[in-house]
Amino acid sequence: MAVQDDAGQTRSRGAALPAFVYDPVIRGYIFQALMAILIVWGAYDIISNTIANLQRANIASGFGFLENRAGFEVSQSLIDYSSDSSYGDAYLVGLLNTLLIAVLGIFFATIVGFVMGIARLSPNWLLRKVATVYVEIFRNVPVLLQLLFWYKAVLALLPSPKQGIEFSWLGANLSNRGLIVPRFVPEEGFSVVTIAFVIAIVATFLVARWAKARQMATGQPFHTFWVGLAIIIGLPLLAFLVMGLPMSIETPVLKGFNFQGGIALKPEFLALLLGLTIYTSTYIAEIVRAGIRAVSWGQSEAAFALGLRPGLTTRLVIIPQAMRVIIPPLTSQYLNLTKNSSLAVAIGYPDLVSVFSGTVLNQTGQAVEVIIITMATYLVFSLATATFMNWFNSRMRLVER
Amino acid sequence: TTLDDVKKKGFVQCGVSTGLAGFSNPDDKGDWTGLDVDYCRAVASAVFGDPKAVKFSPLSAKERFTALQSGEIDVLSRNTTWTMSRDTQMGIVFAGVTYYDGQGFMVPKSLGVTSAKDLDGASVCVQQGTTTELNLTDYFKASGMTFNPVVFEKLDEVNAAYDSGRCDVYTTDSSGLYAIRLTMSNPDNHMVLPEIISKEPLGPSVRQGDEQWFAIAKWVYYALLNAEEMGITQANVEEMKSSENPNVKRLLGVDGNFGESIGLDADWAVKVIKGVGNYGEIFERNVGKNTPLGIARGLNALWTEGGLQYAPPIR
Amino acid sequence: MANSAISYVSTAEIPPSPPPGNAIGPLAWVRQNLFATPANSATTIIVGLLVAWYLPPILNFLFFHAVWEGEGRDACVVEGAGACWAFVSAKFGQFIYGRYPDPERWRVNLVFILFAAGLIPIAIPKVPYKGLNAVYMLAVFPVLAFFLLTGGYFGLEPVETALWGGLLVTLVVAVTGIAASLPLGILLALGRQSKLPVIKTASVIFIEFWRGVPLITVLFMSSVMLPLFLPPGTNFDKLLRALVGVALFSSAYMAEVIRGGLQAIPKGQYEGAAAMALGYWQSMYLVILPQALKIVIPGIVNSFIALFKDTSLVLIIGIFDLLGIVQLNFTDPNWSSPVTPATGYIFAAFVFWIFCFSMSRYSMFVEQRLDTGHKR
Amino acid sequence: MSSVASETPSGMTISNEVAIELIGVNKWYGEFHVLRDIDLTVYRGERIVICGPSGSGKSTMIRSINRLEEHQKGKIVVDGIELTNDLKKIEEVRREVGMVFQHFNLFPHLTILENCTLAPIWVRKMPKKQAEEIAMTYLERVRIPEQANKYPGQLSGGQQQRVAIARSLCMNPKIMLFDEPTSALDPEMVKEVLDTMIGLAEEGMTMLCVTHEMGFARQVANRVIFMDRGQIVEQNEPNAFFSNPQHERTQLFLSQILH
Amino acid sequence: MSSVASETPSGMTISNEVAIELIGVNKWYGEFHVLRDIDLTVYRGERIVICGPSGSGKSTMIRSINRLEEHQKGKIVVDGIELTNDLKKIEEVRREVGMVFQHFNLFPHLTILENCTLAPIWVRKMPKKQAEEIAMTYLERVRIPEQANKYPGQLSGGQQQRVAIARSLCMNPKIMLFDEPTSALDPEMVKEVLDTMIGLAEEGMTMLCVTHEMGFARQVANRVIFMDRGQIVEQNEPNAFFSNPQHERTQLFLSQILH
Ligand SMILES: Nc1ncnc2c1ncn2[C@@H]1O[C@H](COP(=O)(O)OP(=O)(O)OP(=O)(O)O)[C@@H](O)[C@H]1O
Ligand SMILES: Nc1ncnc2c1ncn2[C@@H]1O[C@H](COP(=O)(O)OP(=O)(O)OP(=O)(O)O)[C@@H](O)[C@H]1O
Ligand SMILES: [Mg+2]
Ligand SMILES: [Mg+2]
Repeated sequence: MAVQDDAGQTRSRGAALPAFVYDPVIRGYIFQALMAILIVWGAYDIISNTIANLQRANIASGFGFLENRAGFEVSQSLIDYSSDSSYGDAYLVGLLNTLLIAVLGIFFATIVGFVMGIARLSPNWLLRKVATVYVEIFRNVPVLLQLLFWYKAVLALLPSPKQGIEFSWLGANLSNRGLIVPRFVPEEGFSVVTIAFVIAIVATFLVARWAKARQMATGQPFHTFWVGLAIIIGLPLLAFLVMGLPMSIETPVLKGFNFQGGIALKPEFLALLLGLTIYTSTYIAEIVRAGIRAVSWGQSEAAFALGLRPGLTTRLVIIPQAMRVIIPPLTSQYLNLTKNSSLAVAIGYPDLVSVFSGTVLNQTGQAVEVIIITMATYLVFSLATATFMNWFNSRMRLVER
Repeated sequence: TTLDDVKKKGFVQCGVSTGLAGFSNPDDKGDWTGLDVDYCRAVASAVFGDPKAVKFSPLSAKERFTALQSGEIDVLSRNTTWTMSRDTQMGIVFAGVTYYDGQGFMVPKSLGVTSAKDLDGASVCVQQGTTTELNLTDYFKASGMTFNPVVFEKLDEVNAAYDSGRCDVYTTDSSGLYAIRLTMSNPDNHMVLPEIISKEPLGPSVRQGDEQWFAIAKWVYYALLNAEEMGITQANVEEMKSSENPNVKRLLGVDGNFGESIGLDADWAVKVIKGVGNYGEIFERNVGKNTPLGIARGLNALWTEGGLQYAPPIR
Repeated sequence: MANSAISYVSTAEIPPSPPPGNAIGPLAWVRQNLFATPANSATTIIVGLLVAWYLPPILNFLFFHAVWEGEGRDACVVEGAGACWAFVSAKFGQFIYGRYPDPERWRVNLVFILFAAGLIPIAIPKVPYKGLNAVYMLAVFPVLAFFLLTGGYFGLEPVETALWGGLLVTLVVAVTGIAASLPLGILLALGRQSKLPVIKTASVIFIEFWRGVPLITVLFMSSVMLPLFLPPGTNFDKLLRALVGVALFSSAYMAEVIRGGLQAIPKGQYEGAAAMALGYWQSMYLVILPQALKIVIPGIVNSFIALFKDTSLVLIIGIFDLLGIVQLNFTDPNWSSPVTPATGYIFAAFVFWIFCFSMSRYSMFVEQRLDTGHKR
Repeated sequence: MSSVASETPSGMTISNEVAIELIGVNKWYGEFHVLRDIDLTVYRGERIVICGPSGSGKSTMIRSINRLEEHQKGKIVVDGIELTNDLKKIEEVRREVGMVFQHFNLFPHLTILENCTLAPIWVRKMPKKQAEEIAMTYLERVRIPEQANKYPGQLSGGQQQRVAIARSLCMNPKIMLFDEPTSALDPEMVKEVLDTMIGLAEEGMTMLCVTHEMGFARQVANRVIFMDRGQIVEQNEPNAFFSNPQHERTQLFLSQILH
Repeated sequence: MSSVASETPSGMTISNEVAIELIGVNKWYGEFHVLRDIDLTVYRGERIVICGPSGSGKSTMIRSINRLEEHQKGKIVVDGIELTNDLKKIEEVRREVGMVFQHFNLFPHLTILENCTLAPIWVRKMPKKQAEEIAMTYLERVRIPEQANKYPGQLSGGQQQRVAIARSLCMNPKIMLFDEPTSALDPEMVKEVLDTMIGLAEEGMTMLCVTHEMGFARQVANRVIFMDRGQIVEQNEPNAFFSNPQHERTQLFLSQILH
């Protein structure tokens, strides 16, 4: 790039300044040195102030508190946790809850987003308009508001567990305590079903490879998708039947005030999942739409001119190119979803921010350490995402001269 | 020093809650009222002779300690429980106990529960990061019961969640329970269970390291108690100046200048009592029998009347 | 040697004629857009059924069964009641001004009017004096608005920021964030493009840090930690602290948007400017930035929209923006009913939506209209 | 118009079998009348060059021959198949007609070889190996077999355009359409592409080519068509066309282009 | 190399004052050696055409004359000023040297008039009014004064390139550099730009022009330079250069370009 690097070029004409002032290299060094001094001085000021403030106020500092007993309970935890666990464990609980909501949110938002994005390009006017309305409504309303809406205006209106809405065919119950669903308890022999499932996946993979090889060899195409689907569903089902239904269902029962047994999807969790999924899906829809449109019409025309049908053109020419455009912004939406999951604090879902920057911060009073750890955690997420994106971009970049 | 700073800016900056009836709550006009608020007004009266020379910062549970540590507020008077760790590790000191409280439970009457012992398996609404949250855990653990916490950062949110039926039980300091019950859509449907599961001495706190300001905070509180003990009220404080009782004389600065030693005028206590009345008056005005909260003095009665409120003498 | 067999010269020009009837008109439109192929027809029918199924209950809730008038909750606690609009109209003042004292609200209105008076002409491309207008918006208006809103001078009653609320706070946070993030963002973007390693690294770290953390932790930091960073005794307003957090946060996003614009400027423009003996700052100011900013107007407006939506997060640190104040009023026993939260949220959503949607439409309009550069 | 087999200067033969026939073809973009009553018969083996000012409808006309554009009135018959909405027929026509675009439109995510084998494998259902062999013969013919495993982005414009020609040839088309194949190329690369096209013409391929390369037209075309405002204004055998244009618009156009 | 004042075919005079001098100029892009020991002296009033295959370093050479590229070895002296890192000198040189690019590089956000007045106002510190008057005279000279208030995007390529020339002239340069000024133009527009350049040449402007328009070279150049692989391979007076190229690479190149 011939972008000029002569930063700070002034034009004080005639003034007899020493020659080195006009040398961009020297000028750059001076400018940088000033900047560095400014930064260091600012950082020093902040740090020394903080230390002085902490000392003056006799506030405990350091990360030792992570070892201390937490003393409080958390309503949802993926690992063993009780009030006897340490603050460090509480951090882990929050982190895992954040990751849980992020993974599920990403999964659903991707599906909904792709459907809506493709619908927005549909030749069907009605479908296009419905998708547009969906995107325009949910994109332009703050996600926090949406979370609160689902939590306080929709889920909170559900009846109490005793009068909960039964889905008897599922054995589930929907109440203001959330969605309680039966839990499948595998019994002896269930591992065979799991193995069958793994085998099915491997088999599908092999079939796909065989089909491709056959087509390459003889030119005959093969319906890989349907055959694969049949294998993946059929094989485990078969194993399940053969093993004599090796699974019991733990149905939730109302005991005392609440349901016991089963899996409880708490309203906080449901509201967060719903809100994040809908909000992010609108962004994904736009990304997908833009990605598909970024492939020039000339590409489709060239494929048509070669005699490829629209379906094949999409599969062989459009999608491979669109995905390159879609994936980087898609990853940053995933990151956004993860960051937005911190709004859980507003509706009481025990995510990282709620458990750690909330309860732990209050119980220990060590604001500086707690906030630093929290921010660092999110920074790690975003650095990991950035690393992935760089890797992806360098791998997928169209080869050019 | 804090006192100089306060004098320079012309008001006391006081941290209160974001809204708890009877303790610190903005009324319809936006004026703050309540027991915690009146304590701050008492401090302002002591310094400036004007109970209005105070500004209030509504703080969430999370913000309260840093606000005090950083000097954003001068006094924290926000139904805060005095605990050892707070007194020693967080750079703050408690000036006294303005309200002896204990944690209790509130349930909807329809739940059919009459004792906290029946709460096994319940969902419990509780505010995040409070001693309440810890006591709750300890209590259930000690009683061999389980529970499901539903925690929110802000009091309103906890209230709303309990009111909408998200949880079976509400727990906080029992004074708070009475206050909160009033805000439920139908207060008569809820009852407070008899068990008190913890000691909750609530009191104002100031920053560590400024002995003078700490002394002011302490002695304003003691002045309120002594005044009640001696029968000095907002109404009769001027006449009492001519009282013969040497204790009264010392308190009101007629005899000796005790104010000087803490950087205040001799008649500092007169200003305090004129501004807000004595402890008993404050109590009755904000949370007492004739308020919607209707709380009895109980532990908060003077020691002379079987309670715990006891102030060192001024001499 | 003209080959008469293939030689042909037209003798008359064929005049243009209108297209045949089956290619235009409403019927042709329906055929092309709704029933072009069997699959297309099936989609139309399925989607049509879904719309017919879900739309009426939504409309009933919002309009036909809604409660428009009433003095309290009793009006809304009826069987089958839709949205409780009476609640919104009773609380409307609070939703707009928060607890800003009643007799002083004219000041807020005046600020709104002053803002609109600056914004409307700057938004309409045809109106002249854009430069003066920008000076008004960037220098005059903020000062006027500051004095009007906070008071304490010229005989105006001081109003603490703790009393501000509702749409007022939403707009104050959003507008300040936008106004501060634009210049900061430009500097950061130029810094990130710089060839000087120290400047570049500093810009990159700054940008990536703010973009890497959720806004909510930034707000926590500004409300809980900022006081600890400063020398003892310096403390400033809670709202101001939130503003600092929001401005830093959004400037990082803005920087990335602007960097995109800088990168989109063809190298030739830099060279053209250099060949004409313009210096670095001159070429940036006269040639590169005007184009880069124009290219990224949609991006800038998108970050404005994001910022506007993000203002709602300040409720988490106890500042009552529009959403915060709406929520606060749910606890009013006089109005609490099962439909109150839904009504309040829908109202707030509608206000946010109007702002965000019109901004996004505006950016599309500008994008098309200012596109003099790269199209014939 | 000609309907007999004839001999062109360079000695290529033209049969009197009809390859393409356009009868009264009209097309509108919305209200805009792009093609006005086009009548054109192309015989097998003919090499036709189409020229005319920008916007005159040249591209639109040749694109409607393989139905990249839909005409609204009139009849287009290609290799005996009439173009209607019938997808099967469109596909059949497209298999017989190759097309080369101004901007190459190679698939950037596939290698040169993959570009060439894509259609044979998926449309002609050819085994990969065979498709690759065929592709290599054509790549040799356009003289870039050594680039087979590179990506389009790594090639120069002229090379890319030659790949595009090879890619079309792999489908073994009976007719080739070219839409300004050299106008996006640097001057030094024009020649290599034109040479490739001349080679094709010499083998007797039926070609329609929109171009402003008058040297090419002189050398290989047996007919030059001049279009303006959606009409065929003039057509003639190249020498006559250039030396003695009849219509005043043709004269104006040629004077501009041959400065 | 010629070093005496001479008379060119078209009767334009060349002084023996040196305008530009390149002595042993070398430049590398990373490892790649683009300019190899270039020696060149240009006299005031000379009109030099530079040609050569793509990538031979033509652009690099003329761009280093106004320091759009930095050379790493050797010496470049323009109008008596040696080009070093000194920003002030670079600016001085750029004020004396006008440059016209292949892709015009007009500023699309400014009107034609503003494009022309930008540098005079900001660099020469001229009052706006005066700058506009000057701009209008030059716009008249390139025969598009009526477009002054349009934006570049609204003009044809040929018109844009003429504006680019006018814009350079507004700075009243002593030397003009052209980097393939016509190669991005539609064929119909090349002539108008070349005519403008011929006009300039007739007025005695010192010009360096990279171009493949051999007609132009014949008509106005007094010297044609052929570059290949970063070196000046051959230079000569145009007639001799075209009719009797000496070096085999020149011969090859000319045979390609004049197909
Ligand atoms: N999709 C379209 N919608 C509307 N108008 C179009 C469309 N495609 C082309 N046109 C218009 O139709 C006319 C003929 O276009 P066409 O591309 O056939 O011209 P051309 O002779 O190939 O010109 P060129 O030499 O510039 O390629 C032009 O005026 C063009 O603007
Ligand atoms: N910024 C750069 N970095 C690396 N290599 C470059 C750069 N710019 C040009 N080159 C290489 O330097 C060589 C000479 O480039 P230059 O643009 O001077 O050639 P040219 O003779 O002007 O060619 P053309 O006729 O294509 O414009 C080419 O091989 C080119 O790839
Ligand atoms: Mg065309
Ligand atoms: Mg070049």
